[in-house]
Amino acid sequence: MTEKTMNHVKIEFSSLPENVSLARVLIASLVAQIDTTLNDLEEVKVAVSEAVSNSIIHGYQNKPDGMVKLEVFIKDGILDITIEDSGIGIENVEEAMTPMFSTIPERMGLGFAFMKSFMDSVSVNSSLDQGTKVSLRKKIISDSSCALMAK
Amino acid sequence: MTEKTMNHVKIEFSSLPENVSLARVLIASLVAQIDTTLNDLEEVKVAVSEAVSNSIIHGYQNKPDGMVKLEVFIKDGILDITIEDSGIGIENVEEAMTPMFSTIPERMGLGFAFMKSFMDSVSVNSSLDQGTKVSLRKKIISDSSCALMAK
Amino acid sequence: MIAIKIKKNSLIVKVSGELDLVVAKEFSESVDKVLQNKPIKSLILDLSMVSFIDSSGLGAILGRYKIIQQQGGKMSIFGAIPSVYRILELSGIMKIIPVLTSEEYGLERKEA
Amino acid sequence: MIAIKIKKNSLIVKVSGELDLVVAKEFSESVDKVLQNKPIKSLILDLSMVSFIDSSGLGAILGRYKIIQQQGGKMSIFGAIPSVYRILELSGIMKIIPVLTSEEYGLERKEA
Ligand SMILES: Nc1ncnc2c1ncn2[C@@H]1O[C@H](COP(=O)(O)OP(=O)(O)O)[C@@H](O)[C@H]1O
Ligand SMILES: Nc1ncnc2c1ncn2[C@@H]1O[C@H](COP(=O)(O)OP(=O)(O)O)[C@@H](O)[C@H]1O
Repeated sequence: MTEKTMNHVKIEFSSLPENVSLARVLIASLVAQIDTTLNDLEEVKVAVSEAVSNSIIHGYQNKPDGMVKLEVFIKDGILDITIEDSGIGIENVEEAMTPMFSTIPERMGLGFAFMKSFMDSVSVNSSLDQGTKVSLRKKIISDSSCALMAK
Repeated sequence: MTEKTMNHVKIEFSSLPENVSLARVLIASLVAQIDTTLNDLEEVKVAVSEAVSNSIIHGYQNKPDGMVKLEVFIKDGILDITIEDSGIGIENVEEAMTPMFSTIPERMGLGFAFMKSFMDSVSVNSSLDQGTKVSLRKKIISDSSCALMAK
Repeated sequence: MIAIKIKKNSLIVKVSGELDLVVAKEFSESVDKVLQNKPIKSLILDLSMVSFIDSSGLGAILGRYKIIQQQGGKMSIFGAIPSVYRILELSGIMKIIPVLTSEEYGLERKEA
Repeated sequence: MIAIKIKKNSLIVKVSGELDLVVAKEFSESVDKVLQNKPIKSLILDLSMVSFIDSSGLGAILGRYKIIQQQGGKMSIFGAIPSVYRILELSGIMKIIPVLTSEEYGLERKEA
Protein backbone atom coordinates (compact mmCIF):
# COMPACT_ATOMS: atom_id res chain seq x y z
CA MET A 1 0.00 0.00 0.00
CA THR A 2 1.35 3.44 -0.86
CA GLU A 3 1.30 6.55 1.28
CA LYS A 4 -1.61 7.91 -0.74
CA THR A 5 -3.93 5.02 0.02
CA MET A 6 -6.67 5.60 2.51
CA ASN A 7 -7.77 2.94 4.96
CA HIS A 8 -10.39 3.00 7.65
CA VAL A 9 -10.86 0.43 10.40
CA LYS A 10 -13.23 0.44 13.37
CA ILE A 11 -13.04 -2.23 16.04
CA GLU A 12 -14.96 -2.81 19.25
CA PHE A 13 -13.99 -5.46 21.77
CA SER A 14 -14.79 -6.68 25.28
CA SER A 15 -12.81 -5.02 28.08
CA LEU A 16 -10.67 -8.11 28.66
CA PRO A 17 -6.95 -7.72 29.44
CA GLU A 18 -6.26 -10.29 26.66
CA ASN A 19 -7.68 -7.84 24.13
CA VAL A 20 -4.91 -5.31 24.71
CA SER A 21 -2.59 -7.50 22.66
CA LEU A 22 -5.38 -7.92 20.08
CA ALA A 23 -5.47 -4.12 19.69
CA ARG A 24 -1.67 -4.07 19.27
CA VAL A 25 -1.73 -6.83 16.66
CA LEU A 26 -4.40 -4.95 14.74
CA ILE A 27 -2.65 -1.58 14.77
CA ALA A 28 0.67 -3.21 13.90
CA SER A 29 -0.81 -5.01 10.85
CA LEU A 30 -2.47 -1.80 9.74
CA VAL A 31 0.58 0.42 10.12
CA ALA A 32 2.72 -2.25 8.44
CA GLN A 33 0.62 -1.76 5.27
CA ILE A 34 2.48 1.55 4.94
CA ASP A 35 6.19 0.85 4.55
CA THR A 36 6.97 2.68 7.76
CA THR A 37 10.03 2.44 10.01
CA LEU A 38 10.16 -0.16 12.77
CA ASN A 39 10.60 2.67 15.23
CA ASP A 40 7.33 4.36 14.26
CA LEU A 41 5.60 0.99 14.42
CA GLU A 42 6.87 0.38 17.97
CA GLU A 43 5.85 3.85 19.12
CA VAL A 44 2.32 3.51 17.82
CA LYS A 45 2.03 0.07 19.46
CA VAL A 46 3.03 1.47 22.85
CA ALA A 47 0.63 4.43 22.58
CA VAL A 48 -2.33 2.20 21.65
CA SER A 49 -1.41 -0.31 24.36
CA GLU A 50 -1.47 2.48 26.98
CA ALA A 51 -4.79 3.94 25.91
CA VAL A 52 -6.55 0.56 25.62
CA SER A 53 -5.12 -0.61 28.97
CA ASN A 54 -6.43 2.60 30.56
CA SER A 55 -9.95 1.98 29.24
CA ILE A 56 -9.91 -1.52 30.71
CA ILE A 57 -8.23 -0.77 34.06
CA HIS A 58 -9.48 2.73 34.81
CA GLY A 59 -12.53 3.22 32.58
CA TYR A 60 -14.14 -0.16 33.27
CA GLN A 61 -12.25 -0.88 36.54
CA ASN A 62 -11.30 -4.33 35.25
CA LYS A 63 -14.89 -5.41 34.66
CA PRO A 64 -14.97 -7.57 31.53
CA ASP A 65 -18.44 -6.58 30.27
CA GLY A 66 -17.55 -3.17 28.84
CA MET A 67 -16.73 -2.50 25.20
CA VAL A 68 -13.65 -0.60 24.05
CA LYS A 69 -13.73 1.11 20.64
CA LEU A 70 -10.67 1.67 18.52
CA GLU A 71 -10.92 3.56 15.26
CA VAL A 72 -8.10 4.09 12.79
CA PHE A 73 -7.91 6.32 9.74
CA ILE A 74 -4.90 6.29 7.46
CA LYS A 75 -4.80 8.97 4.80
CA ASP A 76 -1.95 10.71 3.02
CA GLY A 77 0.53 9.27 5.52
CA ILE A 78 -1.39 10.61 8.53
CA LEU A 79 -2.47 8.09 11.12
CA ASP A 80 -5.51 9.08 13.18
CA ILE A 81 -6.46 6.80 16.06
CA THR A 82 -9.21 7.12 18.64
CA ILE A 83 -9.68 4.90 21.67
CA GLU A 84 -13.03 5.20 23.39
CA ASP A 85 -14.78 3.67 26.39
CA SER A 86 -18.10 4.23 28.16
CA GLY A 87 -16.53 3.85 31.57
CA ILE A 88 -16.25 6.03 34.68
CA GLY A 89 -14.60 8.99 32.93
CA ILE A 90 -11.87 11.33 34.20
CA GLU A 91 -12.67 14.12 36.67
CA ASN A 92 -9.67 16.31 35.92
CA VAL A 93 -8.08 15.60 32.56
CA GLU A 94 -5.18 18.02 33.02
CA GLU A 95 -4.20 16.39 36.30
CA ALA A 96 -4.64 12.90 34.79
CA MET A 97 -2.24 13.78 31.98
CA THR A 98 0.50 14.96 34.36
CA PRO A 99 3.44 12.52 34.24
CA MET A 100 3.60 10.27 37.33
CA PHE A 101 0.00 11.00 38.28
CA SER A 102 -2.05 7.88 38.83
CA THR A 103 -5.15 7.07 40.84
CA ILE A 104 -3.83 3.53 41.37
CA PRO A 105 -0.79 3.36 43.68
CA GLU A 106 0.91 0.43 41.92
CA ARG A 107 0.79 2.12 38.51
CA MET A 108 3.46 4.42 37.10
CA GLY A 109 1.29 7.28 35.83
CA LEU A 110 3.23 7.18 32.56
CA GLY A 111 0.47 6.13 30.15
CA PHE A 112 -0.37 9.60 28.92
CA ALA A 113 3.31 10.61 29.04
CA PHE A 114 4.16 7.77 26.64
CA MET A 115 1.26 8.66 24.35
CA LYS A 116 2.55 12.24 24.24
CA SER A 117 6.18 11.24 23.57
CA PHE A 118 5.29 8.76 20.84
CA MET A 119 2.51 10.51 18.93
CA ASP A 120 2.46 13.98 17.35
CA SER A 121 -0.69 14.94 19.22
CA VAL A 122 -2.87 13.54 22.01
CA SER A 123 -6.25 14.93 22.98
CA VAL A 124 -8.62 13.63 25.61
CA ASN A 125 -12.36 14.09 25.90
CA SER A 126 -13.94 12.74 29.04
CA SER A 127 -17.05 13.19 31.14
CA LEU A 128 -17.72 11.56 34.49
CA ASP A 129 -19.84 8.39 34.27
CA GLN A 130 -20.01 8.82 30.47
CA GLY A 131 -16.63 7.65 29.32
CA THR A 132 -13.37 8.73 27.78
CA LYS A 133 -12.19 9.27 24.22
CA VAL A 134 -8.49 9.60 23.48
CA SER A 135 -7.45 10.87 20.02
CA LEU A 136 -3.94 10.19 18.80
CA ARG A 137 -2.35 11.48 15.62
CA LYS A 138 0.98 10.77 13.98
CA LYS A 139 2.49 11.53 10.62
CA ILE A 140 3.96 8.30 9.36
CA ILE A 141 7.10 8.81 7.29
CA SER A 142 7.32 5.90 4.90
CA ASP A 143 10.66 4.13 4.74
CA SER A 144 11.05 4.77 1.02
CA SER A 145 10.33 8.50 1.30
CA CYS A 146 12.97 8.59 4.07
CA ALA A 147 15.44 7.04 1.67
CA LEU A 148 14.38 9.58 -0.95
CA MET A 149 14.91 12.49 1.43
CA ALA A 150 18.34 11.18 2.38
CA LYS A 151 19.47 11.44 -1.24
CA MET B 1 -8.25 -17.50 28.53
CA THR B 2 -10.33 -20.53 29.34
CA GLU B 3 -13.10 -22.10 27.31
CA LYS B 4 -15.68 -20.52 29.60
CA THR B 5 -14.58 -16.95 28.92
CA MET B 6 -16.72 -14.87 26.63
CA ASN B 7 -15.24 -12.42 24.18
CA HIS B 8 -16.93 -10.15 21.68
CA VAL B 9 -15.22 -8.26 18.87
CA LYS B 10 -16.70 -6.16 16.08
CA ILE B 11 -14.55 -4.75 13.31
CA GLU B 12 -15.33 -2.71 10.22
CA PHE B 13 -12.76 -1.99 7.53
CA SER B 14 -12.41 -0.51 4.05
CA SER B 15 -12.91 -2.96 1.17
CA LEU B 16 -9.21 -3.06 0.33
CA PRO B 17 -7.56 -6.35 -0.69
CA GLU B 18 -4.85 -5.63 1.93
CA ASN B 19 -7.49 -5.87 4.64
CA VAL B 20 -8.16 -9.57 3.97
CA SER B 21 -4.92 -10.37 5.77
CA LEU B 22 -5.90 -7.92 8.51
CA ALA B 23 -9.09 -9.94 9.05
CA ARG B 24 -7.05 -13.15 9.21
CA VAL B 25 -4.59 -11.69 11.70
CA LEU B 26 -7.48 -10.56 13.88
CA ILE B 27 -9.35 -13.85 13.86
CA ALA B 28 -6.13 -15.78 14.44
CA SER B 29 -5.22 -13.67 17.50
CA LEU B 30 -8.72 -14.09 18.85
CA VAL B 31 -8.96 -17.83 18.33
CA ALA B 32 -5.44 -18.22 19.76
CA GLN B 33 -6.79 -16.88 23.09
CA ILE B 34 -8.51 -20.25 23.40
CA ASP B 35 -5.89 -22.99 23.50
CA THR B 36 -7.24 -24.51 20.32
CA THR B 37 -5.52 -26.86 17.87
CA LEU B 38 -3.45 -25.45 14.98
CA ASN B 39 -5.76 -27.26 12.62
CA ASP B 40 -8.87 -25.48 13.88
CA LEU B 41 -7.00 -22.18 13.72
CA GLU B 42 -6.06 -22.78 10.07
CA GLU B 43 -9.58 -23.78 9.12
CA VAL B 44 -11.13 -20.68 10.67
CA LYS B 45 -8.53 -18.50 8.93
CA VAL B 46 -9.39 -19.97 5.51
CA ALA B 47 -13.16 -19.59 6.07
CA VAL B 48 -12.83 -15.93 7.12
CA SER B 49 -10.41 -15.23 4.27
CA GLU B 50 -12.95 -16.59 1.76
CA ALA B 51 -15.92 -14.64 3.12
CA VAL B 52 -14.02 -11.35 3.39
CA SER B 53 -12.50 -11.77 -0.08
CA ASN B 54 -16.01 -12.36 -1.45
CA SER B 55 -17.30 -9.13 0.08
CA ILE B 56 -14.46 -7.19 -1.52
CA ILE B 57 -14.41 -8.87 -4.95
CA HIS B 58 -18.06 -9.71 -5.47
CA GLY B 59 -19.99 -7.51 -3.02
CA TYR B 60 -18.08 -4.30 -3.72
CA GLN B 61 -16.68 -5.37 -7.12
CA ASN B 62 -13.17 -4.33 -6.04
CA LYS B 63 -14.16 -0.75 -5.25
CA PRO B 64 -12.20 0.36 -2.18
CA ASP B 65 -14.82 2.69 -0.67
CA GLY B 66 -17.09 0.03 0.81
CA MET B 67 -16.96 -1.16 4.41
CA VAL B 68 -16.79 -4.83 5.42
CA LYS B 69 -18.03 -5.81 8.89
CA LEU B 70 -16.69 -8.77 10.80
CA GLU B 71 -18.19 -9.73 14.15
CA VAL B 72 -16.93 -12.46 16.43
CA PHE B 73 -18.48 -13.96 19.56
CA ILE B 74 -16.68 -16.55 21.60
CA LYS B 75 -18.68 -18.21 24.33
CA ASP B 76 -18.45 -21.62 25.97
CA GLY B 77 -16.08 -22.80 23.26
CA ILE B 78 -18.45 -21.81 20.44
CA LEU B 79 -17.09 -19.42 17.85
CA ASP B 80 -19.75 -17.34 16.04
CA ILE B 81 -18.52 -15.20 13.16
CA THR B 82 -20.48 -12.95 10.79
CA ILE B 83 -19.07 -11.22 7.73
CA GLU B 84 -21.27 -8.52 6.26
CA ASP B 85 -21.13 -6.12 3.33
CA SER B 86 -23.53 -3.57 1.82
CA GLY B 87 -22.60 -4.54 -1.72
CA ILE B 88 -24.50 -5.85 -4.75
CA GLY B 89 -25.98 -8.90 -3.01
CA ILE B 90 -26.53 -12.41 -4.38
CA GLU B 91 -29.46 -13.17 -6.67
CA ASN B 92 -29.61 -16.91 -6.08
CA VAL B 93 -27.92 -17.99 -2.85
CA GLU B 94 -28.39 -21.71 -3.43
CA GLU B 95 -26.73 -21.53 -6.83
CA ALA B 96 -23.95 -19.32 -5.43
CA MET B 97 -23.19 -21.92 -2.76
CA THR B 98 -22.84 -24.76 -5.28
CA PRO B 99 -19.20 -25.89 -5.47
CA MET B 100 -17.43 -24.68 -8.65
CA PHE B 101 -20.08 -22.04 -9.29
CA SER B 102 -18.62 -18.58 -9.82
CA THR B 103 -19.76 -15.46 -11.64
CA ILE B 104 -16.12 -14.61 -12.38
CA PRO B 105 -14.48 -16.98 -14.91
CA GLU B 106 -10.98 -16.87 -13.38
CA ARG B 107 -12.24 -17.81 -9.92
CA MET B 108 -12.62 -21.35 -8.61
CA GLY B 109 -16.12 -21.17 -7.11
CA LEU B 110 -14.74 -22.85 -3.98
CA GLY B 111 -15.18 -20.07 -1.43
CA PHE B 112 -18.46 -21.31 0.02
CA ALA B 113 -17.32 -24.94 -0.34
CA PHE B 114 -14.30 -24.20 1.89
CA MET B 115 -16.47 -22.36 4.42
CA LYS B 116 -18.77 -25.39 4.56
CA SER B 117 -15.91 -27.90 4.95
CA PHE B 118 -14.13 -25.91 7.64
CA MET B 119 -16.97 -24.63 9.79
CA ASP B 120 -19.79 -26.53 11.52
CA SER B 121 -22.43 -24.35 9.91
CA VAL B 122 -22.63 -21.66 7.24
CA SER B 123 -25.69 -19.54 6.57
CA VAL B 124 -26.08 -16.74 4.06
CA ASN B 125 -28.52 -13.83 4.03
CA SER B 126 -28.48 -11.66 0.97
CA SER B 127 -30.67 -9.21 -0.89
CA LEU B 128 -29.89 -7.64 -4.25
CA ASP B 129 -28.37 -4.15 -3.99
CA GLN B 130 -28.57 -4.39 -0.19
CA GLY B 131 -25.70 -6.63 0.66
CA THR B 132 -24.72 -10.00 2.02
CA LYS B 133 -24.29 -11.42 5.51
CA VAL B 134 -22.50 -14.73 6.02
CA SER B 135 -22.75 -16.43 9.43
CA LEU B 136 -20.19 -19.05 10.38
CA ARG B 137 -20.18 -21.21 13.49
CA LYS B 138 -17.68 -23.66 14.86
CA LYS B 139 -17.27 -25.47 18.14
CA ILE B 140 -13.68 -24.99 19.16
CA ILE B 141 -12.28 -27.96 21.03
CA SER B 142 -9.53 -26.66 23.26
CA ASP B 143 -6.21 -28.46 23.11
CA SER B 144 -6.26 -29.31 26.80
CA SER B 145 -9.78 -30.76 26.73
CA CYS B 146 -8.57 -32.89 23.79
CA ALA B 147 -5.74 -34.16 25.94
CA LEU B 148 -8.25 -34.82 28.74
CA MET B 149 -10.54 -36.80 26.43
CA ALA B 150 -7.62 -38.85 25.16
CA LYS B 151 -6.92 -40.07 28.71
CA MET C 1 7.02 -12.00 -2.65
CA ILE C 2 7.50 -13.71 -5.99
CA ALA C 3 10.99 -14.92 -7.00
CA ILE C 4 11.47 -16.06 -10.58
CA LYS C 5 14.23 -18.17 -12.14
CA ILE C 6 14.46 -19.12 -15.81
CA LYS C 7 16.63 -22.08 -16.87
CA LYS C 8 16.54 -22.99 -20.57
CA ASN C 9 12.79 -23.24 -21.15
CA SER C 10 11.82 -23.94 -17.56
CA LEU C 11 10.36 -21.31 -15.29
CA ILE C 12 10.74 -21.80 -11.53
CA VAL C 13 8.53 -19.54 -9.42
CA LYS C 14 8.94 -19.30 -5.66
CA VAL C 15 6.14 -17.57 -3.78
CA SER C 16 6.68 -16.39 -0.20
CA GLY C 17 4.05 -15.37 2.33
CA GLU C 18 0.29 -15.77 2.34
CA LEU C 19 -1.07 -16.69 -1.11
CA ASP C 20 -4.36 -14.76 -0.84
CA LEU C 21 -6.07 -12.16 -3.05
CA VAL C 22 -3.16 -9.71 -2.91
CA VAL C 23 -0.31 -12.16 -3.49
CA ALA C 24 -2.33 -14.13 -6.09
CA LYS C 25 -2.50 -11.00 -8.22
CA GLU C 26 1.26 -10.38 -7.98
CA PHE C 27 1.90 -14.04 -8.77
CA SER C 28 -0.33 -14.05 -11.86
CA GLU C 29 1.13 -10.83 -13.20
CA SER C 30 4.76 -11.89 -12.78
CA VAL C 31 4.23 -15.31 -14.35
CA ASP C 32 2.14 -14.00 -17.25
CA LYS C 33 4.83 -11.48 -18.16
CA VAL C 34 7.40 -14.28 -18.57
CA LEU C 35 4.99 -16.61 -20.40
CA GLN C 36 4.27 -13.86 -22.92
CA ASN C 37 7.94 -13.24 -23.67
CA LYS C 38 9.75 -16.58 -23.40
CA PRO C 39 9.06 -20.01 -24.92
CA ILE C 40 8.47 -21.69 -21.54
CA LYS C 41 7.75 -25.44 -21.68
CA SER C 42 7.78 -26.21 -17.97
CA LEU C 43 6.51 -24.18 -15.01
CA ILE C 44 7.58 -25.35 -11.55
CA LEU C 45 5.86 -23.67 -8.61
CA ASP C 46 7.78 -23.77 -5.33
CA LEU C 47 5.31 -23.31 -2.46
CA SER C 48 7.77 -24.11 0.36
CA MET C 49 7.68 -20.52 1.65
CA VAL C 50 3.90 -20.18 1.44
CA SER C 51 2.34 -20.20 4.92
CA PHE C 52 -1.30 -19.81 3.87
CA ILE C 53 -3.43 -20.33 0.77
CA ASP C 54 -7.12 -19.79 0.01
CA SER C 55 -9.29 -20.16 -3.08
CA SER C 56 -7.96 -16.89 -4.57
CA GLY C 57 -4.46 -18.39 -4.52
CA LEU C 58 -5.71 -21.67 -5.99
CA GLY C 59 -7.51 -19.78 -8.77
CA ALA C 60 -4.32 -18.01 -9.74
CA ILE C 61 -2.42 -21.32 -9.85
CA LEU C 62 -5.08 -23.00 -11.98
CA GLY C 63 -5.19 -19.97 -14.28
CA ARG C 64 -1.43 -20.21 -14.97
CA TYR C 65 -1.82 -23.96 -15.57
CA LYS C 66 -4.39 -23.26 -18.26
CA ILE C 67 -2.12 -20.77 -20.02
CA ILE C 68 0.99 -23.00 -20.02
CA GLN C 69 -1.10 -25.97 -21.14
CA GLN C 70 -2.45 -23.99 -24.10
CA GLN C 71 1.14 -23.22 -25.04
CA GLY C 72 1.90 -26.95 -25.01
CA GLY C 73 3.87 -26.81 -21.77
CA LYS C 74 3.46 -28.55 -18.42
CA MET C 75 3.27 -27.44 -14.82
CA SER C 76 4.08 -28.93 -11.43
CA ILE C 77 3.92 -27.86 -7.79
CA PHE C 78 6.51 -28.51 -5.13
CA GLY C 79 7.16 -28.03 -1.41
CA ALA C 80 3.75 -27.26 0.15
CA ILE C 81 3.70 -27.37 3.97
CA PRO C 82 0.99 -29.67 5.43
CA SER C 83 -1.73 -27.02 5.92
CA VAL C 84 -1.25 -25.71 2.36
CA TYR C 85 -1.04 -29.28 0.99
CA ARG C 86 -4.40 -30.04 2.58
CA ILE C 87 -6.08 -27.15 0.76
CA LEU C 88 -4.52 -28.25 -2.54
CA GLU C 89 -5.85 -31.74 -1.93
CA LEU C 90 -9.33 -30.61 -0.91
CA SER C 91 -9.68 -28.36 -3.95
CA GLY C 92 -9.08 -31.21 -6.41
CA ILE C 93 -6.28 -29.20 -8.06
CA MET C 94 -3.85 -32.08 -7.43
CA LYS C 95 -5.80 -34.23 -9.89
CA ILE C 96 -4.95 -31.69 -12.59
CA ILE C 97 -1.50 -30.38 -11.64
CA PRO C 98 1.06 -32.90 -10.37
CA VAL C 99 2.54 -32.25 -6.94
CA LEU C 100 6.16 -33.39 -6.90
CA THR C 101 8.09 -35.08 -4.09
CA SER C 102 11.58 -33.83 -3.22
CA GLU C 103 13.27 -36.45 -5.41
CA GLU C 104 11.12 -35.76 -8.43
CA TYR C 105 11.76 -32.06 -7.97
CA GLY C 106 15.54 -32.63 -7.87
CA LEU C 107 15.30 -34.61 -11.11
CA GLU C 108 13.28 -31.90 -12.86
CA ARG C 109 15.80 -29.29 -11.82
CA LYS C 110 18.70 -31.37 -13.14
CA GLU C 111 16.96 -31.89 -16.45
CA ALA C 112 16.20 -28.19 -16.70
CA MET D 1 5.81 -16.93 30.15
CA ILE D 2 7.75 -16.55 33.39
CA ALA D 3 10.75 -18.82 34.09
CA ILE D 4 12.21 -18.73 37.58
CA LYS D 5 15.58 -19.93 38.85
CA ILE D 6 16.76 -19.73 42.44
CA LYS D 7 20.48 -19.97 43.23
CA LYS D 8 21.47 -19.52 46.89
CA ASN D 9 19.67 -16.30 47.73
CA SER D 10 19.49 -14.96 44.19
CA LEU D 11 16.33 -15.09 42.13
CA ILE D 12 16.68 -15.00 38.35
CA VAL D 13 13.43 -14.32 36.49
CA LYS D 14 13.21 -14.65 32.73
CA VAL D 15 10.10 -13.19 31.12
CA SER D 16 9.13 -14.17 27.55
CA GLY D 17 6.67 -12.42 25.26
CA GLU D 18 4.98 -9.06 25.51
CA LEU D 19 5.25 -7.54 28.99
CA ASP D 20 1.84 -5.82 29.03
CA LEU D 21 -1.10 -5.90 31.46
CA VAL D 22 -1.59 -9.67 31.21
CA VAL D 23 2.04 -10.74 31.49
CA ALA D 24 2.78 -8.06 34.13
CA LYS D 25 0.23 -9.70 36.41
CA GLU D 26 1.72 -13.18 35.93
CA PHE D 27 5.19 -11.76 36.52
CA SER D 28 4.20 -9.98 39.75
CA GLU D 29 2.39 -13.01 41.12
CA SER D 30 5.22 -15.47 40.42
CA VAL D 31 7.90 -13.19 41.87
CA ASP D 32 5.89 -12.27 44.96
CA LYS D 33 5.31 -15.95 45.78
CA VAL D 34 9.07 -16.55 45.88
CA LEU D 35 9.84 -13.34 47.78
CA GLN D 36 7.33 -14.34 50.49
CA ASN D 37 8.86 -17.76 50.99
CA LYS D 38 12.62 -17.45 50.45
CA PRO D 39 15.20 -15.08 51.89
CA ILE D 40 16.05 -13.54 48.48
CA LYS D 41 18.80 -10.89 48.53
CA SER D 42 19.20 -10.36 44.79
CA LEU D 43 16.63 -10.30 42.02
CA ILE D 44 17.94 -10.42 38.45
CA LEU D 45 15.39 -9.80 35.72
CA ASP D 46 16.29 -11.23 32.29
CA LEU D 47 14.36 -9.31 29.64
CA SER D 48 16.15 -10.82 26.62
CA MET D 49 13.01 -12.67 25.48
CA VAL D 50 10.68 -9.69 25.97
CA SER D 51 9.62 -8.23 22.61
CA PHE D 52 7.39 -5.45 23.93
CA ILE D 53 6.90 -3.49 27.14
CA ASP D 54 4.50 -0.73 28.17
CA SER D 55 3.83 1.17 31.41
CA SER D 56 1.93 -1.77 32.92
CA GLY D 57 5.09 -3.87 32.55
CA LEU D 58 7.26 -1.10 33.99
CA GLY D 59 4.90 -0.73 36.93
CA ALA D 60 5.22 -4.42 37.76
CA ILE D 61 9.03 -4.19 37.61
CA LEU D 62 9.13 -1.11 39.85
CA GLY D 63 6.70 -2.79 42.25
CA ARG D 64 9.00 -5.81 42.67
CA TYR D 65 11.96 -3.46 43.15
CA LYS D 66 10.18 -1.77 46.05
CA ILE D 67 9.45 -5.11 47.75
CA ILE D 68 12.98 -6.48 47.44
CA GLN D 69 14.44 -3.16 48.58
CA GLN D 70 12.25 -3.22 51.71
CA GLN D 71 13.61 -6.70 52.41
CA GLY D 72 17.15 -5.26 52.19
CA GLY D 73 17.89 -6.91 48.81
CA LYS D 74 18.86 -5.48 45.43
CA MET D 75 17.57 -5.80 41.91
CA SER D 76 19.01 -5.53 38.42
CA ILE D 77 17.79 -5.85 34.84
CA PHE D 78 19.55 -7.56 31.99
CA GLY D 79 19.24 -8.23 28.26
CA ALA D 80 16.62 -5.74 26.99
CA ILE D 81 16.43 -5.50 23.18
CA PRO D 82 16.78 -1.92 21.82
CA SER D 83 13.03 -1.08 21.63
CA VAL D 84 12.47 -2.32 25.19
CA TYR D 85 15.66 -0.61 26.40
CA ARG D 86 14.36 2.68 25.01
CA ILE D 87 11.16 2.43 27.06
CA LEU D 88 13.15 1.61 30.21
CA GLU D 89 15.32 4.67 29.55
CA LEU D 90 12.42 7.00 28.81
CA SER D 91 10.55 5.94 31.95
CA GLY D 92 13.41 6.90 34.26
CA ILE D 93 13.39 3.42 35.80
CA MET D 94 17.06 2.98 34.89
CA LYS D 95 17.98 5.70 37.38
CA ILE D 96 16.51 3.50 40.12
CA ILE D 97 17.22 -0.07 38.99
CA PRO D 98 20.63 -0.80 37.44
CA VAL D 99 20.62 -2.26 33.95
CA LEU D 100 23.55 -4.66 33.61
CA THR D 101 25.81 -5.22 30.60
CA SER D 102 26.63 -8.79 29.55
CA GLU D 103 29.89 -8.81 31.53
CA GLU D 104 28.31 -7.50 34.72
CA TYR D 105 25.56 -10.07 34.35
CA GLY D 106 28.08 -12.90 33.97
CA LEU D 107 29.83 -11.72 37.14
CA GLU D 108 26.57 -11.62 39.11
CA ARG D 109 25.72 -15.12 37.99
CA LYS D 110 29.14 -16.42 39.05
CA GLU D 111 28.82 -14.79 42.46
CA ALA D 112 25.32 -16.25 42.87
N1 LIG E 1 -9.97 5.61 30.05
C1 LIG E 1 -9.89 6.14 31.30
N2 LIG E 1 -10.98 6.15 32.11
C2 LIG E 1 -10.92 6.67 33.35
N3 LIG E 1 -9.80 7.20 33.90
C3 LIG E 1 -8.67 7.21 33.13
C4 LIG E 1 -8.66 6.69 31.81
N4 LIG E 1 -7.42 6.85 31.32
C5 LIG E 1 -6.68 7.44 32.27
N5 LIG E 1 -7.43 7.68 33.38
C6 LIG E 1 -7.00 8.34 34.63
O1 LIG E 1 -5.79 9.05 34.35
C7 LIG E 1 -4.75 8.61 35.22
C8 LIG E 1 -3.40 8.69 34.53
O2 LIG E 1 -3.33 7.76 33.44
P1 LIG E 1 -1.93 7.27 32.90
O3 LIG E 1 -1.05 8.44 32.62
O4 LIG E 1 -2.19 6.36 31.76
O5 LIG E 1 -1.29 6.49 34.11
P2 LIG E 1 -1.69 5.09 34.82
O6 LIG E 1 -2.47 4.27 33.87
O7 LIG E 1 -0.38 4.49 35.16
O8 LIG E 1 -2.49 5.45 36.02
C9 LIG E 1 -5.17 7.23 35.65
O9 LIG E 1 -4.58 6.85 36.87
C10 LIG E 1 -6.69 7.36 35.73
O10 LIG E 1 -7.09 7.94 36.96
N1 LIG F 1 -20.43 -11.08 -0.60
C1 LIG F 1 -20.91 -11.38 -1.83
N2 LIG F 1 -21.57 -10.45 -2.56
C2 LIG F 1 -22.06 -10.75 -3.79
N3 LIG F 1 -21.90 -11.94 -4.37
C3 LIG F 1 -21.27 -12.92 -3.71
C4 LIG F 1 -20.74 -12.69 -2.41
N4 LIG F 1 -20.15 -13.84 -1.99
C5 LIG F 1 -20.33 -14.73 -2.97
N5 LIG F 1 -20.99 -14.20 -4.03
C6 LIG F 1 -21.40 -14.89 -5.26
O1 LIG F 1 -21.31 -16.27 -5.04
C7 LIG F 1 -20.45 -16.89 -5.99
C8 LIG F 1 -19.73 -18.07 -5.41
O2 LIG F 1 -18.89 -17.68 -4.37
P1 LIG F 1 -17.66 -18.60 -3.95
O3 LIG F 1 -18.13 -19.98 -3.69
O4 LIG F 1 -16.94 -17.92 -2.82
O5 LIG F 1 -16.71 -18.65 -5.24
P2 LIG F 1 -15.82 -17.53 -5.95
O6 LIG F 1 -15.49 -16.45 -4.97
O7 LIG F 1 -14.62 -18.28 -6.41
O8 LIG F 1 -16.64 -17.00 -7.11
C9 LIG F 1 -19.55 -15.77 -6.46
O9 LIG F 1 -19.01 -16.00 -7.74
C10 LIG F 1 -20.48 -14.56 -6.42
O10 LIG F 1 -21.27 -14.49 -7.59
